[in-house]
Amino acid sequence: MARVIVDVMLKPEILDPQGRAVQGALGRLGLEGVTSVRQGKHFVIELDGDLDSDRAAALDRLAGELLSNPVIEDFTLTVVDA
Amino acid sequence: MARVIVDVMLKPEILDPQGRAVQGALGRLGLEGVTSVRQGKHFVIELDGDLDSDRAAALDRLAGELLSNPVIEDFTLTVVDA
Amino acid sequence: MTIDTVDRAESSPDVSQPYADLGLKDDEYARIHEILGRRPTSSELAMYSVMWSEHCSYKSSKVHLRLFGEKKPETDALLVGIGENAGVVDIGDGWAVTFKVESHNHPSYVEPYQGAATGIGGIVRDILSMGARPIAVMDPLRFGPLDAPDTARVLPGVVAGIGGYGNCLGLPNIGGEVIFDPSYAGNPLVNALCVGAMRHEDIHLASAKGVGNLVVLYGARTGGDGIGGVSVLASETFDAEGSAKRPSVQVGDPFMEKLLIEATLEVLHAGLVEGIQDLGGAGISCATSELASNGEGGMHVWLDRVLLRDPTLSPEEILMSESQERMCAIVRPDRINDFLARCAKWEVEAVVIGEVTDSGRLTIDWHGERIVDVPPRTVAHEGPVYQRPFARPSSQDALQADGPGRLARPSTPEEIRAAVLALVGSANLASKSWVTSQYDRYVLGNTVLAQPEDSGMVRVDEVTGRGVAVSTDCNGRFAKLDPYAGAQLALAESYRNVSVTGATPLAVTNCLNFGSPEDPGVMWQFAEAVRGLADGCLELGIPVTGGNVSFYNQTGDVAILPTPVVGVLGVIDDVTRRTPMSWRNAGDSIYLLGDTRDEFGGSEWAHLQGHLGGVPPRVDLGQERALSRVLVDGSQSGVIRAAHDVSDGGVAQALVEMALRSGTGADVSIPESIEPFVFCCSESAARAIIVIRPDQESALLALCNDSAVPVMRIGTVTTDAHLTFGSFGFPLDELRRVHESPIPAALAG
Amino acid sequence: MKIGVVTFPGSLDDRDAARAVRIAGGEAVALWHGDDDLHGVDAVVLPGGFSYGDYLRCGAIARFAPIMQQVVDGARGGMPVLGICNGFQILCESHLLPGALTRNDHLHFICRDQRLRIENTTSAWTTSFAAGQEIVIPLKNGEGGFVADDATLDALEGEGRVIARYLEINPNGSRRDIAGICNERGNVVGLMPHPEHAVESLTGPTTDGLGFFTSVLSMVGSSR
Ligand SMILES: Nc1ncnc2c1ncn2[C@@H]1O[C@H](COP(=O)(O)OP(=O)(O)O)[C@@H](O)[C@H]1O
Ligand SMILES: [Mg+2]
Repeated sequence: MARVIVDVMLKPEILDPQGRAVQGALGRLGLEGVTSVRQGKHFVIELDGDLDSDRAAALDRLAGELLSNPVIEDFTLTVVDA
Repeated sequence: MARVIVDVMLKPEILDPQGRAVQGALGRLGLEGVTSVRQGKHFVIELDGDLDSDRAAALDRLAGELLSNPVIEDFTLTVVDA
Repeated sequence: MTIDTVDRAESSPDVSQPYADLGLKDDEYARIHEILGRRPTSSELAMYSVMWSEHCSYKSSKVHLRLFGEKKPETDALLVGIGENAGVVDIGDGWAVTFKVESHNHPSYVEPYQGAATGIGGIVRDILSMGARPIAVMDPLRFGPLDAPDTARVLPGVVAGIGGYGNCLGLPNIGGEVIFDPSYAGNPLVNALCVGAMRHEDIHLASAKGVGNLVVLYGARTGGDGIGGVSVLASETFDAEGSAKRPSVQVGDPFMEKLLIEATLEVLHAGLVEGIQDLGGAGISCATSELASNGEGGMHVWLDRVLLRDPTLSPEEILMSESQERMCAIVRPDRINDFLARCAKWEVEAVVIGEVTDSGRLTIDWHGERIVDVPPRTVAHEGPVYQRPFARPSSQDALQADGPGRLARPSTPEEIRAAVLALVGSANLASKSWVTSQYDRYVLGNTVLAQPEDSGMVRVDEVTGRGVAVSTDCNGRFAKLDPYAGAQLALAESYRNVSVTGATPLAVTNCLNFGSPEDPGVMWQFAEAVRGLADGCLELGIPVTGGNVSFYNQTGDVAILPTPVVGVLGVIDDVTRRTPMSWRNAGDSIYLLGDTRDEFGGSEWAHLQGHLGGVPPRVDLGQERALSRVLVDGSQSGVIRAAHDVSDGGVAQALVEMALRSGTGADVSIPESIEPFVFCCSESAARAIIVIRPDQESALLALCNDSAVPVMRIGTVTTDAHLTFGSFGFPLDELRRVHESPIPAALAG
Repeated sequence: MKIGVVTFPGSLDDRDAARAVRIAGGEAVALWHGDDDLHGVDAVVLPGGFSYGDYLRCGAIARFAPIMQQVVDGARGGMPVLGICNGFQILCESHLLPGALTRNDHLHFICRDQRLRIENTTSAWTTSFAAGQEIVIPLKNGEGGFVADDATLDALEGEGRVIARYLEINPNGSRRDIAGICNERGNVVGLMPHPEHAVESLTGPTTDGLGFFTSVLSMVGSSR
């Protein structure tokens, strides 16, 4: 079994209203000195069998096409267990 | 400067329709053998100065009270740079 | 970072500037030199390039749009005409409404969710900037074929974006259109309309009056959004360069917009605002130059005071940024603290960035250095104007000659039944509830009619029941066959849709979606459509109050169907008198008003046969006016109990929609004088189906007689769940299944 | 008889809720999220909308608004509180009600006229209804799927604290078709559909929503 984590974040130059709302709330709730909060998506994907290079390549492609929108988002992909 | 990452996921027993939709789409787009997809939130929080133990404790508390809802969600908190 | 100042521009006349990359032509750049008497600074170049883009300057369309003013009908209703952010009409009792439709086509193709969402955001701010509270939105949409792969990507994203933004603002979505045609496959149309209401005394204009008054920028912080978007995204096709620059996609923040609405209405009603302008395309460049140009003529701005989301932005970028959810207000110095406090209450950031002067110049400083010194009119209002060549395409004759007469026509009852069923289940005529159920139509508690009714209707005054109705329409196929008539048919349909609900049509807005203005054939379509619309409005006696032009809607060299979307707004004294689209009482009589002719050019039936040719249905605006009179008088006198417009798909489609809306059927008999297929499916204009109590027949005939509207009894409402046309019929279950399944089925998964 | 309607930044149905209170015969009092005073109201409505944009999680940020401490204290003291849609989410986030509301199972926002069955006619907000009465009121939400663990669900059912259930279709994947619940005492009610949009036949599908407001008015009235 393989487990892959994909984190998708808005590109740094794109407005992140969600992160801003969280930043404001953290401040109001007494956490000081928060300079930035960005909120993204966290996918945990489990696959049966081993993650061979074909499937790894497919995952990488789909992380950029399906899980994220390259016009506004970046992603990072981490293989936890191959 | 300190950077903290909080990942929030629905508890395993809670249905995750978004994850299920992604799982279906991955299959249709040619990735085989995906046995599970769960979708959660990924927060990247930046703080100025060092993360002293007071602020670390406050963050931990807020991750459980604000960033996640303990009725349905679990969180993990990772300090990337203290 | 070296700053290009006015001093530097004077001392270095020969620096070469990237004006061409910014979309300026050689002669336009030369004109800037002439205006300034020197080369522009890079900030000035940024301002001119963005303000002189097609999108902001209307340089290709201006010469034609003038017709709307020249042919404006006599009316007392128009309080503010074309040229402001949106026109304002008097609806009586001291109430005024403002409405306008705009396009967000290209951004919605690149990023459907955010493109559509920010389209709603932009039009809502336009309405807000007139001093009105936004009270409803609508969304005329056009996509490629329902089964095209890109439609599955674009449509759900667009709908989610419109819903996501509009629902979060708390504005009911009361109507729109969803139309499919191959010509939109590579270039969907996402138009957004907003209606706002205000008391007469609350009308505000975008002008910077009063020397010494302060210029306040408030709302979201300025970021790198959509820089170059105006000139690159809107005036060239989207695959051209662009991506090398800052991201041209903007992300909307509807929560900020909601706060901006509440804060703005609060400062307006407290009397704290002298002039106000929204920030849309061209951002600060547009707002400052337009405010100055419309007011005292001078303004000074300290650009470094602008609150930034991204501290690395250069002054040129700040001037061009299209960050959403921002507004600009002119405030007297003695009122500024009150203004800022009310913004703070709503957690909206606000900062004074400038002041009104009598210098006749717009001057902008960056950390003490002068980077802009221009006459504001030359930026905002005296941009280039082109008389683009236009010519009727040589293919037009062949197109019109190839009429639908050559198509095999259904003639037996079985064939006609099948044809009707095919129409009922076609993408364009199928139920759009997959889309509309994602929109909140209830919020604000004033929605009297919404989809699938013929027009959206909202109550404006809770005490008197005064309200407005709005519809948007356009059949691009009619416009392709004859753009002059097509524009008039769009107007006529929208006018009729307002009339059937019992409201009196009052004013018109439009969104003119066309291909490239550099193509003489497209320019001809545009000129003809504008002429048709202007003539039509004059004949119907309702003025154009504003609108929007979207050019360059094409894939490669192939333009979209010419699509002049027309929105008509009507007023109704008492919304409890509205006419619903369908029957409720068994035994009521059903009538067809208007003449039915053999007219299938551009029809939905021909479209289903894969045919587009011939000429569109005949336009008779005198007849439309007469029909409207019958519908409105019949509603007010209580004679008419239900009324539904006959258009796409013809009489059969209209009756199916009525039966499905009510849940009970009708017995309809096809008159002997008409070929059955023509009766069922022809798309002749100036027609409506109405329902009355049987004992009201003589009253109805008198009404029709007075207005010379042809009238014919065609059927009776029944209690059972069948719709019959004499020799054939349908169980409502079957109709419902066929009508409701196509869109969900195509978009499932 | 004063019923407070709280406006948070991003509340949308606050004016509608106030209108419903007036039509039902009560006096509506506007309450501001930043106040820490309930201005002497007898009951509170937390209206629908997107408080703080609902960007983090519906109701998550509104829960911490200053007025919520007053609402929580009042509720614990028996004051009637009705949370509609976003208000329901806020009540769950505030732990005045159990469970949570999650993304609709079909992943779309949905606006429809929804048939419900009233399952509890003893809560502060449902006494005007007949047991088992079926009503139709608008529903509109993106995150309306009620979830709780089985023990909690069993307890809710066992104690008669499910106040309304979806009929015909389950529009959002709620466990056991739950549309609304109340606390043990019955004074705090959370409801996903919108009764305030069904108080005038002109603008609503029915006037069935009025019953929620007349219930509390009769209760508050009779306790005087
Ligand atoms: N097709 C049109 N018909 C009538 N008026 C139009 C049309 N297109 C644009 N206008 C008017 O021209 C003016 C400028 O339009 P625009 O630049 O889109 O305004 P804004 O920048 O406020 O959105 C507005 O008053 C608008 O109503
Ligand atoms: Mg404007």
